[in-house]
Amino acid sequence: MSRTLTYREAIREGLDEELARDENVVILGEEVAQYNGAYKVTEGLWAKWGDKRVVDTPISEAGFIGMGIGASMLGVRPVMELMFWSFHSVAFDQLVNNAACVRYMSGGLINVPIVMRGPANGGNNVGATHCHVPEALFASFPGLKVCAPATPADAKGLIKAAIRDNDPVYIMENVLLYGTSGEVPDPSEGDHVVPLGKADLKREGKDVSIIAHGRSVLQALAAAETLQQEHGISAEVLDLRSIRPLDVDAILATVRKTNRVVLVDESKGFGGVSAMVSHVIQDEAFDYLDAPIKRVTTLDAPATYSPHIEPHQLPNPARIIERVLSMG
Amino acid sequence: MSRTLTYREAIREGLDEELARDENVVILGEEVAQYNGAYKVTEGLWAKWGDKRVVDTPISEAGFIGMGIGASMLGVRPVMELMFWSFHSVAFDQLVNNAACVRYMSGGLINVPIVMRGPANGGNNVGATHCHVPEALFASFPGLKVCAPATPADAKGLIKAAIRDNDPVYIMENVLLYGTSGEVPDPSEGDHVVPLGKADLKREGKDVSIIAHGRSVLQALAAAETLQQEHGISAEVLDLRSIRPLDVDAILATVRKTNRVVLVDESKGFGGVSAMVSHVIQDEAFDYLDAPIKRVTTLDAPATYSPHIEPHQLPNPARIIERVLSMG
Amino acid sequence: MYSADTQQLDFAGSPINQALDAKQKVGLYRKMVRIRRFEQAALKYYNAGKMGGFLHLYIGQESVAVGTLSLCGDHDHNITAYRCHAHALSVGMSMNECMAELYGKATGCSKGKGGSMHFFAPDKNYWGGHGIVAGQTPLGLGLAYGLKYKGLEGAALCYLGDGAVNQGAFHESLNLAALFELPVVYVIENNGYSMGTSQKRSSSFKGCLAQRAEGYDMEWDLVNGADLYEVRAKTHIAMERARKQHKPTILEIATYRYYGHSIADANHKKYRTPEEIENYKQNHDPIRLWERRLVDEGVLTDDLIKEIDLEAKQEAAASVEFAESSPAPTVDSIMNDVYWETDNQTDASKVGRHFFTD
Amino acid sequence: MYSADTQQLDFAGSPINQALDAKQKVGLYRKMVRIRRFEQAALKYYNAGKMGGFLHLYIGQESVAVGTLSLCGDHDHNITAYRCHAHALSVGMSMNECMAELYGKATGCSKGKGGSMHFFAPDKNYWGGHGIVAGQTPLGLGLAYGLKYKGLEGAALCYLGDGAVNQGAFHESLNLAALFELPVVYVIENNGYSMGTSQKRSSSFKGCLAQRAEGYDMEWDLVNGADLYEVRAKTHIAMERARKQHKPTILEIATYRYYGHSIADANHKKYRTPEEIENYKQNHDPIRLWERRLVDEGVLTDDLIKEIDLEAKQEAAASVEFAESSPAPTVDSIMNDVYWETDNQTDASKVGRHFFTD
Ligand SMILES: Cc1ncc(C[n+]2csc(CCOP(=O)(O)OP(=O)(O)O)c2C)c(N)n1
Ligand SMILES: Cc1ncc(C[n+]2csc(CCOP(=O)(O)OP(=O)(O)O)c2C)c(N)n1
Ligand SMILES: [Mg+2]
Ligand SMILES: [Mg+2]
Repeated sequence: MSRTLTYREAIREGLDEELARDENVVILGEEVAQYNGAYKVTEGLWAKWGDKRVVDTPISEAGFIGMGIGASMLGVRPVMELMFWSFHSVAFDQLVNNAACVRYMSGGLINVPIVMRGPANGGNNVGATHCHVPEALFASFPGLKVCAPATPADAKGLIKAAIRDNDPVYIMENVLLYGTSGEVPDPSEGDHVVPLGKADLKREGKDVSIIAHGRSVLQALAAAETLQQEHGISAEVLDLRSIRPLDVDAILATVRKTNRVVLVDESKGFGGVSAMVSHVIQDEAFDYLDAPIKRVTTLDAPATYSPHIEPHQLPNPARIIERVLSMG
Repeated sequence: MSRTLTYREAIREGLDEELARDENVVILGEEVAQYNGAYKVTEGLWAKWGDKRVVDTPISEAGFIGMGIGASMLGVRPVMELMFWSFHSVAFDQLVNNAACVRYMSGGLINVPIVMRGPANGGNNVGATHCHVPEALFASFPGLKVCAPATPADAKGLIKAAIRDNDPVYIMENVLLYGTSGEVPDPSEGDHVVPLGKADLKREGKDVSIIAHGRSVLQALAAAETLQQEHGISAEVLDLRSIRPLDVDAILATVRKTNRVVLVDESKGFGGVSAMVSHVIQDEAFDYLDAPIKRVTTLDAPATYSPHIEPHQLPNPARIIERVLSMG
Repeated sequence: MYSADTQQLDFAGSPINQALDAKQKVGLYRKMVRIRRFEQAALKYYNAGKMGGFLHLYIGQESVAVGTLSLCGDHDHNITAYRCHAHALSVGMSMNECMAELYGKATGCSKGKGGSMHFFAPDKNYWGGHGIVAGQTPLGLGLAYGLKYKGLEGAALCYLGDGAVNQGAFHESLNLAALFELPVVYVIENNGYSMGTSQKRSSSFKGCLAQRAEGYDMEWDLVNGADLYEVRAKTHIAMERARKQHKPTILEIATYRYYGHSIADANHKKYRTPEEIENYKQNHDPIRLWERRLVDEGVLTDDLIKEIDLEAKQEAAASVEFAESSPAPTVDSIMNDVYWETDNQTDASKVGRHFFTD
Repeated sequence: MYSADTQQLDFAGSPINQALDAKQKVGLYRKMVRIRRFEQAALKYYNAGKMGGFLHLYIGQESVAVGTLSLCGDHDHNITAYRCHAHALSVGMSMNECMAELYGKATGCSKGKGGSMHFFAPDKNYWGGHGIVAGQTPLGLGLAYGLKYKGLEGAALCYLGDGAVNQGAFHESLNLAALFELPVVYVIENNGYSMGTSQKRSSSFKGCLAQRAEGYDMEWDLVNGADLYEVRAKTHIAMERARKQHKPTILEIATYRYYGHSIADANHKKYRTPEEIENYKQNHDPIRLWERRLVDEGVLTDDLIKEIDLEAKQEAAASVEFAESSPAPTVDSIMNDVYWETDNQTDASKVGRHFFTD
């Protein structure tokens, strides 16, 4: 049995279940409690769980995130919201040094069981400073784990896995996904946990592999449908879900099957998850490639504001289809 | 005519010449003035140029870098030292939002002619938080330019180009290079400026292309020598020098010539400059590749301290040679 | 925070206010009315789906931008956060370019690249328009640094909110400002809330937020933002301190916003009581208070009030028409304005690949 | 800063000091001597090329770590910056594991992964050893948060330098500490310099650095670090305030380092006069002052002094031998201690690729 939930509701349900499961879980962030969250992800949790478990913080990201890291060393399990992931820029030191390195520098004496979550995406016209998509950036720091769910079920399952994980996990959500709906298993069927590091084949196909994560998965699925309908091309869509750990086996499997790859990635062109995946594929499946690995990335400029053109700056079905068709 | 200078002296000479050329150039940073610089790059400049042109700042990287950015909007040209580039973590917002985006968000009304410089490297046993090599990280932000000189001549030439550039330029130096020497053209022969975006073929070869930047170039050259001497393999060594703009033509040219590529990159394995270069090569020179593009990166853990093993964590000639030989 | 029972002084007599002639006083009134009418029009068309992203309205706070920026000369510069429309209009930007920016049109002040949070007019010494809370505070310091470096007698006004004071970058800026003796005036526009969080829930402080200046041996003052004379009088002192002595100041100006944090903030009647909002509108509205004052002084008449209001409404309506009929930016234009060198096709721009869109 | 002519009170009579018996007093003396001898040995072998990276010596400041940490019970936690050897020895870490860490050996407290700046002993409530200036200050806050969250009566001591106070993270921490009423005591170890920069050149302040606490409505005090009794008396008050009232404090403890910022700092006799250094050594050395005090109290004798010193020297020498003869870490070990899950071979660790070395 499963119900239809929005992505927002699914995350909330995951948070709620983990608050119930473990009294050390505490939600921290700007406007997460009394205001119910800037994007209403945490709606109702403060009313239900009270001041101790759901905590509003001042606008001091470095301060409160560092505080969460310190508390986690004593066994508290903070789940912290960045109102936008873009605000990582003011807390970067805490995120990449204290969270990622303290275990290592102590020779394994410490671990930092924190979860950072919030939206990381372009497409809602909030301009250059609010549209960073830092999944590749954080995945490049050993010590951190990163995931980017595309569906409500994955969002719920991954947040629960993240909260139970004993390492720092950074979850990249998406403002444009919060309102989207999907089937989510009913709690009565047991804990719905999606392990970190496991990709999901969202559509089978045989001619080309489209590999994506986050909202780009939906763009890829839309493109695949059109490719099938209008061009008779059968595209497989692999949703990475986790960026680090990365499901390299699933990536190689689809490449070996279709021999053609398009990577869809909301990052800017220099780097991103897709540059890494591209390198891994050519390194480990070189002989299976019938054509160069192609990418669809965000047009390589800071995010524009204009609603008239921002959709064109991002990966979208039209750009994906064009890329697939251009591969011949 | 040219002289032998150390890398440190070469940078200093570049700074000195630009201080003389343009009265808007000002050097800012922690301990850069009265203390002569933590690594003595700015030695003597405060004594020569005085309080206005060479300025000690408190330990407030976000504050003083943001201040430099603001001043640059009014036409001052700050050249700012990060004692270690690793300290970017506490100034990240200023570096990736204010410096990189303000031109864009203003529709081109503003430009930010700043230079950020300092060492970015592992290998001197300073541990995980002090060893970040963020060249790929910053290059992933459109609006920024990044370079990483390997020799004294390039260091001088690039810093001069950077100071004259009207966009923000981030120069990654290396503590382990400061004491190395090399020929630098004499000022009497005219301005020695190395344009951003131009790679340099540091050694010609025909069997394999080793592409590197920063100190890894020296490791690559040492490996190439051994490969020639002991294995009869002729390796070409391309020094990227600039990461963004990137000399894609030079990269493709060497690949088309040797058909085999090893990328050497002090980044950790997830991402880095090398993942990007790998993607570009397979995308644009797919048919020229006789084998997968291989990389030599830093062992994928935070930087260890131990002097006994840190050299093994980094790319080194032995690891490069092994990688080349394993390509068959 | 400025409390209602603080003894009210009359700042009309301060020299900087005595120097105002009738026309200038009416000019200040007109500016405030124009800001309000501009934003009301923006609100209407935002709700009609004509704009994207955020819309942070300044309505209720007009006296702060208008009062402080009315003191600026050729060498005074200013910079603010995302609640930036009022500062833009105060420094003389046109409603057209501002409205077109909200519409994301190519004719916008930032060519549609900035949106509501990112208005700029460097030619009018206005440096934006910044979205990261307190991220602009080191930039404001830098403007002051630039002034001092170039030997110009000017001040940098840097605005921030009451919630922004708890960001690290602001603290670093304060120490640097005092240590380097830079001509910056930090203006805390204290509207009592950062989004849904009241000042009490975000800041620990003794008397007021500006008092934190003392820890840096810096001057500070508290200002009743509802009184344009007071805003001008106290800001003038701070700016003169900056210009003449290269000394920074924190001013905390008590004010209030009538709308939510942004228009997306449907909550704002939950975290504030209707009485609180109504009380401010009735008793502290800066436009109404200034209007009454000028009527009392015999400088404003009912006819003039109506005329100014009508003109402002018409100007706002015209700006909407301008924005509506302006072209959207082209997709190609996305790739402009990233690098100065490539925009200007310099030699440097021709070496190496600058852009990496696959 | 604490000045020489501040009137000296006698803190021997404060209850926390009166509670000390002779053995405990001698124990404190022994700790300080051990720290000094340990670091002198470290210095010798650092200069002999046995270690890499930095070596930041604490010599001259011993009373701060020893005095404050002597007050800690089971539920008190502490954390500091990179000048961390004294705190390590004060909480009971052995010289062996510390010296081996400096040598980068597998037997080091951090298995050779941390080095001089990164000593840790969570089992002794000691959370390091951190290299980014002020980066530890939010972590210290988090320790306090954890204590309060878990309902434990304890305090978190978080140390930082006089240069570190100008980092944004510290300011954010102060506001949070006061706002959330967290049991943290920030201890500014004011040795007058941040690298080559004197306090005057790095900070703007009124009376002293700790006074910045007032901006957050927080308690603060100034402590003469040369007097162990005073360190203990005033820190005890702050810790009790934390434990019992959940209120934070800033303590500024005046102290001095005899060596350079780190041993790489060959400059340190340029930015400080020889007289300044000599004066401190002669008149304010915390070990000598405590020694004199205990001799006066009849608790220490010349024989005991010699014995303690000899033992400390021998212990330090033995730790050098231990470090010398310990094995270096293997190259393979580089890949351990990155993730808890992979180290513990959990199910989670078996899904997906965690490491990406080409
Ligand atoms: C670093 C950062 N954190 C959070 C936000 C989201 N945010 C935008 S405005 C705001 C409230 C700011 O309040 P205040 O400083 O009082 O200014 P006001 O909106 O009242 O003018 C928040 C939390 C942001 N833009 N940047
Ligand atoms: C963010 C950051 N900036 C700069 C440095 C380099 N650095 C290390 S210690 C230090 C001086 C700190 O002085 P202080 O806080 O007074 O502590 P002390 O060394 O006197 O104990 C500096 C500049 C750093 N480690 N981290
Ligand atoms: Mg506010
Ligand atoms: Mg100090």
